[in-house]
Amino acid sequence: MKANASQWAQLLVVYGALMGLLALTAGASFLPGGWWSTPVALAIATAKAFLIFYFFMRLRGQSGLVRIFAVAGFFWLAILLVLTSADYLTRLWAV
Amino acid sequence: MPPLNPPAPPSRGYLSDGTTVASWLCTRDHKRIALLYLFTITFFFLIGASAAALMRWELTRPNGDLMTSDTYNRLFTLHGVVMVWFFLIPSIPAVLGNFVLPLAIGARDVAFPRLNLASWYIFVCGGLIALYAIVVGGVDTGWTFYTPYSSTYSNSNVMVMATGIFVAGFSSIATGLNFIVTVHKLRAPGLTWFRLPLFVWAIYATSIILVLATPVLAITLALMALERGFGVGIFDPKLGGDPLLFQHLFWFYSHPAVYIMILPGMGVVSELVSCFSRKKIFGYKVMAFSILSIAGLGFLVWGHHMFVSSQSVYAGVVFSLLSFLVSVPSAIKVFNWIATLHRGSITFGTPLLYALGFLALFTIGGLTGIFLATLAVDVHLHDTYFVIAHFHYIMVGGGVMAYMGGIHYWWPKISGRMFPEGWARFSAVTIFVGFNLTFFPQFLLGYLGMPRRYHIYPAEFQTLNVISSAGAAVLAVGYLVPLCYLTWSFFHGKDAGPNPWNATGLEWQTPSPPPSHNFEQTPVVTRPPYDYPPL
Amino acid sequence: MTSAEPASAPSPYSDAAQRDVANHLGMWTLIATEILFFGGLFLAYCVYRGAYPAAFSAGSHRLDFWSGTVNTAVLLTSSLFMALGDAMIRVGRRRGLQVCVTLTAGLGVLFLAIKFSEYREMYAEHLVPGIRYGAAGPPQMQLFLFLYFVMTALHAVHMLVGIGLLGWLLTLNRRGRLSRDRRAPVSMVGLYWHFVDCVWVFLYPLLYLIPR
Amino acid sequence: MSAAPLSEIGGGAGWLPEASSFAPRVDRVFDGLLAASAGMALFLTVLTLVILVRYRRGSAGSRKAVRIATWKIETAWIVATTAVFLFFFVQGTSVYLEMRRIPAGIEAINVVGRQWMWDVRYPGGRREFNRLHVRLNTPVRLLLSSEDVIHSFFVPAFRLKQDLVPGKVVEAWFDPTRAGTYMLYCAQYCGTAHAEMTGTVVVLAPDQFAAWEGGRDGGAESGSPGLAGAARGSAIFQKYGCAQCHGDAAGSRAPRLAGVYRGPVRLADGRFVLADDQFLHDAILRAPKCAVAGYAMTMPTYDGVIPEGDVLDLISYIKALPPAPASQVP
Ligand code: HEA
Ligand code: HEA
Ligand code: HEC
Ligand code: CUA
Ligand SMILES: [Cu+2]
Repeated sequence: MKANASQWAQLLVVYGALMGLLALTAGASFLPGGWWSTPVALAIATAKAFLIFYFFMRLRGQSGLVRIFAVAGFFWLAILLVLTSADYLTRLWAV
Repeated sequence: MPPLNPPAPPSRGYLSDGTTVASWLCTRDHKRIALLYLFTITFFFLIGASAAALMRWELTRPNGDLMTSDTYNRLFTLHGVVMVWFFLIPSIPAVLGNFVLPLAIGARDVAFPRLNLASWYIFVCGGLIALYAIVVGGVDTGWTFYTPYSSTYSNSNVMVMATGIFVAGFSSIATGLNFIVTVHKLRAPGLTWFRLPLFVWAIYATSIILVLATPVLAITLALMALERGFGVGIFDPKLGGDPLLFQHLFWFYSHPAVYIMILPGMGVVSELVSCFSRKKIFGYKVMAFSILSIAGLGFLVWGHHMFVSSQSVYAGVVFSLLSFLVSVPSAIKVFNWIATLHRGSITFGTPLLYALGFLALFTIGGLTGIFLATLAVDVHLHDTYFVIAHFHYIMVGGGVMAYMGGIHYWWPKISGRMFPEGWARFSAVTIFVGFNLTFFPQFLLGYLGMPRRYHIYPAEFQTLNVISSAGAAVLAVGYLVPLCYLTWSFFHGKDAGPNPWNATGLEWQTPSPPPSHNFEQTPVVTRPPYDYPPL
Repeated sequence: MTSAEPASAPSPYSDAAQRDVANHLGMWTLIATEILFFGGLFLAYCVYRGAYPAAFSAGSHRLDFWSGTVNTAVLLTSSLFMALGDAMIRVGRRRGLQVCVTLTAGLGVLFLAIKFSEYREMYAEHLVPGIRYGAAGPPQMQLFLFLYFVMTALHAVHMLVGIGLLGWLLTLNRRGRLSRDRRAPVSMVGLYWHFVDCVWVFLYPLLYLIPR
Repeated sequence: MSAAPLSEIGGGAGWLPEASSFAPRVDRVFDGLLAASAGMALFLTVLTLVILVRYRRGSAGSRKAVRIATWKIETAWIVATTAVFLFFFVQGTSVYLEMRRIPAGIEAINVVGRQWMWDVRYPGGRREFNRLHVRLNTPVRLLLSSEDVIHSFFVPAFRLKQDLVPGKVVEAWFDPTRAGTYMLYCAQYCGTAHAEMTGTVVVLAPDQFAAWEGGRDGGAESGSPGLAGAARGSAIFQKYGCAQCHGDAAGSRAPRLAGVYRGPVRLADGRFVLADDQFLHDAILRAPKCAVAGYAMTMPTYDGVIPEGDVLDLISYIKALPPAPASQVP
């Protein structure tokens, strides 16, 4: 029973962190924007996603194999984004 | 491994476990689902082949006077769509993969038997939608669906066809997911990763591509269809959209998809070459890793379809380099197959004839892929018949040859009967001859500048086109003969016995046809793969 | 796929632990597929936002910031209850599971209601490309709004599927089919629900928080 | 349009001529690839046949295992293959970069692709359809754009291909090194008449080019309407690409012209007008004024493109067409 209480407490702490991050990113959007706004917003989103994957989706208790499967989708998405950017970012370069 | 000589089968195994229609349509047995797929894709092959026959008939005349342009355009679209998505992509994975994979790893079934059956129903749904699109007037965009033609200008049933492919895509995803989990979790005790037959490795790598690439095709077709439906969308140049983005998304799926079409064939050929030279495959680990690296690197080269599309010059250079690199593992595989034959004890059964045909034709197709990956040369050859010849050499000469070889190799296991060897050798040779007659002239046509998707062409291209069409007639004979004798042998062939080829591999330790649950006791593996006795 | 098979049907598995890992691998594979399914849209977003930053900023400021923010909070809370429900059934508390899953589904419905009111508002303001559009602004703003609708609608479809799955869990639980030892459906639906939540976590800053 | 005579393709040469400055360079890369591939394929074929014969079952060949370690063999051919591939990558890329390095300071010719014709606009304001005249040994810069879907400008004799993408202007260039008439194809599938979206590139020696620049296609003299005019009109109808849209094979993109003359025509704004000579004249030169109901406004304005004499011949031709069986009102 005690183990469970600590588990629920842990979930609540993670939830608090998630809501805190949400408040942070929503609040930051009222500041005057700059080049850093979007990277910061995406960093916060990544942190939130990590918390959800690691605690809510219980990756922390899973085998390495399952963790690899969890990362694979993001890795392949990165391939799609990076190689397509290789086209769009260099279109105007001189030959 | 010496065969265990199981007791004579009381009946025809899984085939006699219920003979009602419902027992087939509600089955969860991977072997029966494999047969359901076999019938379905054979039907689609005949449709795609009929379109090819009509196209080759039209191309005997330079004036394009046997059919209208719209008819011809609908024919090559139908041919490409059906052959790729409704025949070749499901061919080896969904038929031979479904049948052999659980047997080869000593499992009772795939990991999710219901999902397996559902995948066939999804496939049939997608197929029926595609057939509906064909029946109500066809589609004239080419299998590549390039925007803005497909999204704005075409007057054909693009939405319906896109829906059919979209639906069939989820069947691919379900199959891939099932095989990945099956290989990870259901291997027999002792069957470590490096004891797996290369066919299993190939199906596993293919499944990874299926799961990670197909969703991108689905969303791309959905975006194209939305643009068509609402008249506004992200590929529309009027709003600042870029048609090249569609091409990036399409080829991010469709280049990996060409490896979906060849990797299973490479797996089959590895089994055939090893079995008929009675020798362990040469460089087994290198073969396994080359399969994985083709699957991985295959995701990095899609831009080689866009060299003249006005994508960035630098992106072109990067994609060209990566295309050369992805070819290295393919070359290694060719060398290893030949090295496996070296100092073997070779018998020329029909499956080996198909495997040798694969070796020759895949090599030619692959080498011409190298021509196309070379930037300066592709500028000239892009969208000519050279490309058509390149991919038919690989997909028909490689993929379909391997599929036919695999069907013949496992036919005794599937049906419990032998096919007539004489007829089978005749048709294997006929296919090889007819194939080269059909597609070799197309390399010349392409170099001379005959563009793809042209049914009206300058008169001096006629001779080569007529030769090509004559070859297609020979090819038709080569494909129709096996259809006849395999059907005949299913009912009347000689009893095969559990292991007619004396092959290693767990699937040959079951009776032919195997019982519904495959194995009485779960086998325990203690030996490396292809463990043939020393010569 | 995940429900308990009748005892007579042949199972490919040798024991429950093996089946459990297989279920997890299958679900994570599905999630990888889903990431790339949404991935095509994220790619389009990146390309066009890079090309037309001003139009995207203008489009973003036509969205209702508070709806997006409240919806994020709603989904994060629903995920909390889903995780709590999973923790409940792990100690066999079926009533607790029922309460948590009901709350999760309720918050999901609330999310969709807020989303729908946003759509209706935008329809009234002629901000729906292809259906009702008449906004002043650069033509590329339509690219942003089109992507907004496709991304959020695809997400909403996933929410609908998720709510359906939650309803299925409630039914299973009411029939006594879930327990400490038979909780695979809860884990599987939970993974799916959290994943859909994660997608929104990225959609929120990309769509609502583009700086001027 | 179909079945062009031999001279249209190769400028008289049977095989594909090398008619631009980079054609020989591309061909040398191709030849290298061909030599390596054919050599490799031949070697592997012979090797395999020898193995098949020597090691068939029951033959006398030794079956002892090879003495060299497998990993050494594998490493050797991985390295060798990679090296050969990288060699060809470098060759192909260096030639390609040269092909894409567009010389500065040349006046550009605009080439507009449209379903299914090539609309060529020279710097001086002159305009041609499906035909491009260039001067020998003078680099030519093209600005390619499309009005509808993706097309591709493909001249095999120049080893030149470049897609035309709607919404952007793409540059290409070539330096013609051999006089003659060469086929121009549309290489990117663009719909119904994609296979007929062909044309020619005419490379003229400097003196001939000057004569071409001076004249207007030899300037067809304006003749009297009548049968001779109708015969000339038929050729003009082909030359300006009218048949691409109004021909019998063109589908329903544009109205059939047979039987139009002296019939009622319903305009897009709902009015009916009588198709007299004046109407046909305006329809050809200023299509937007005569928008016919039921068709997209895709017909180009030929004002300043077709000389008046040719217009009269076209009208004679349209009048002389045999009436179509079905009603012309869409
Ligand atoms: C199963 C299908 C399949 C496979 C496996 C491949 C394999 C390859 N393909 Fe192909 N390809 C297609 C199907 C396939 N392709 C299709 C369908 C299209 C056209 C799509 C369309 O537009 O409709 C296409 C188009 C295509 C293009 C675009 C052409 C264009 O439109 O302009 C290119 C360009 O790089 C290319 C390259 C390659 C390469 C480098 C490989 C490599 O993987 C090949 C590797 C193999 C070898 C290299 C052979 C073995 C090697 C040896 C024996 C060693 C020899 C040694 C030396 C020479 C040293 N392919
Ligand atoms: C994936 C597999 C695949 C397969 C197996 C084939 C098989 C064949 N293909 Fe195809 N092909 C493609 C994939 C495939 N093709 C693709 C993707 C395209 C590009 C489409 C596009 O541009 O969008 C293409 C395009 C294509 C073209 C170019 C069209 C053009 O650009 O204008 C040609 C032309 O010759 C052709 C010919 C053939 C032939 C002769 C066969 C032969 O191998 C077929 C053998 C069979 C026969 C010759 C007829 C036998 C007949 C029967 C078995 C049944 C008869 C039954 C009845 C009449 C009831 N194909
Ligand atoms: C790109 C396609 C295209 C080309 C090329 C083209 N037309 Fe047309 N033409 C049309 C369309 C579409 C219409 C109907 C709508 C309109 O009036 O513009 C039309 C209408 C006409 C009409 C009026 C027909 C009627 O029914 O009243 C005439 C006459 C005509 N064209 C003659 C010509 C001639 C002569 C040429 C060549 C010099 C030519 N067209 C080239 C597309 C084309
Ligand atoms: Cu224009 Cu094809
Ligand atoms: Cu490719």
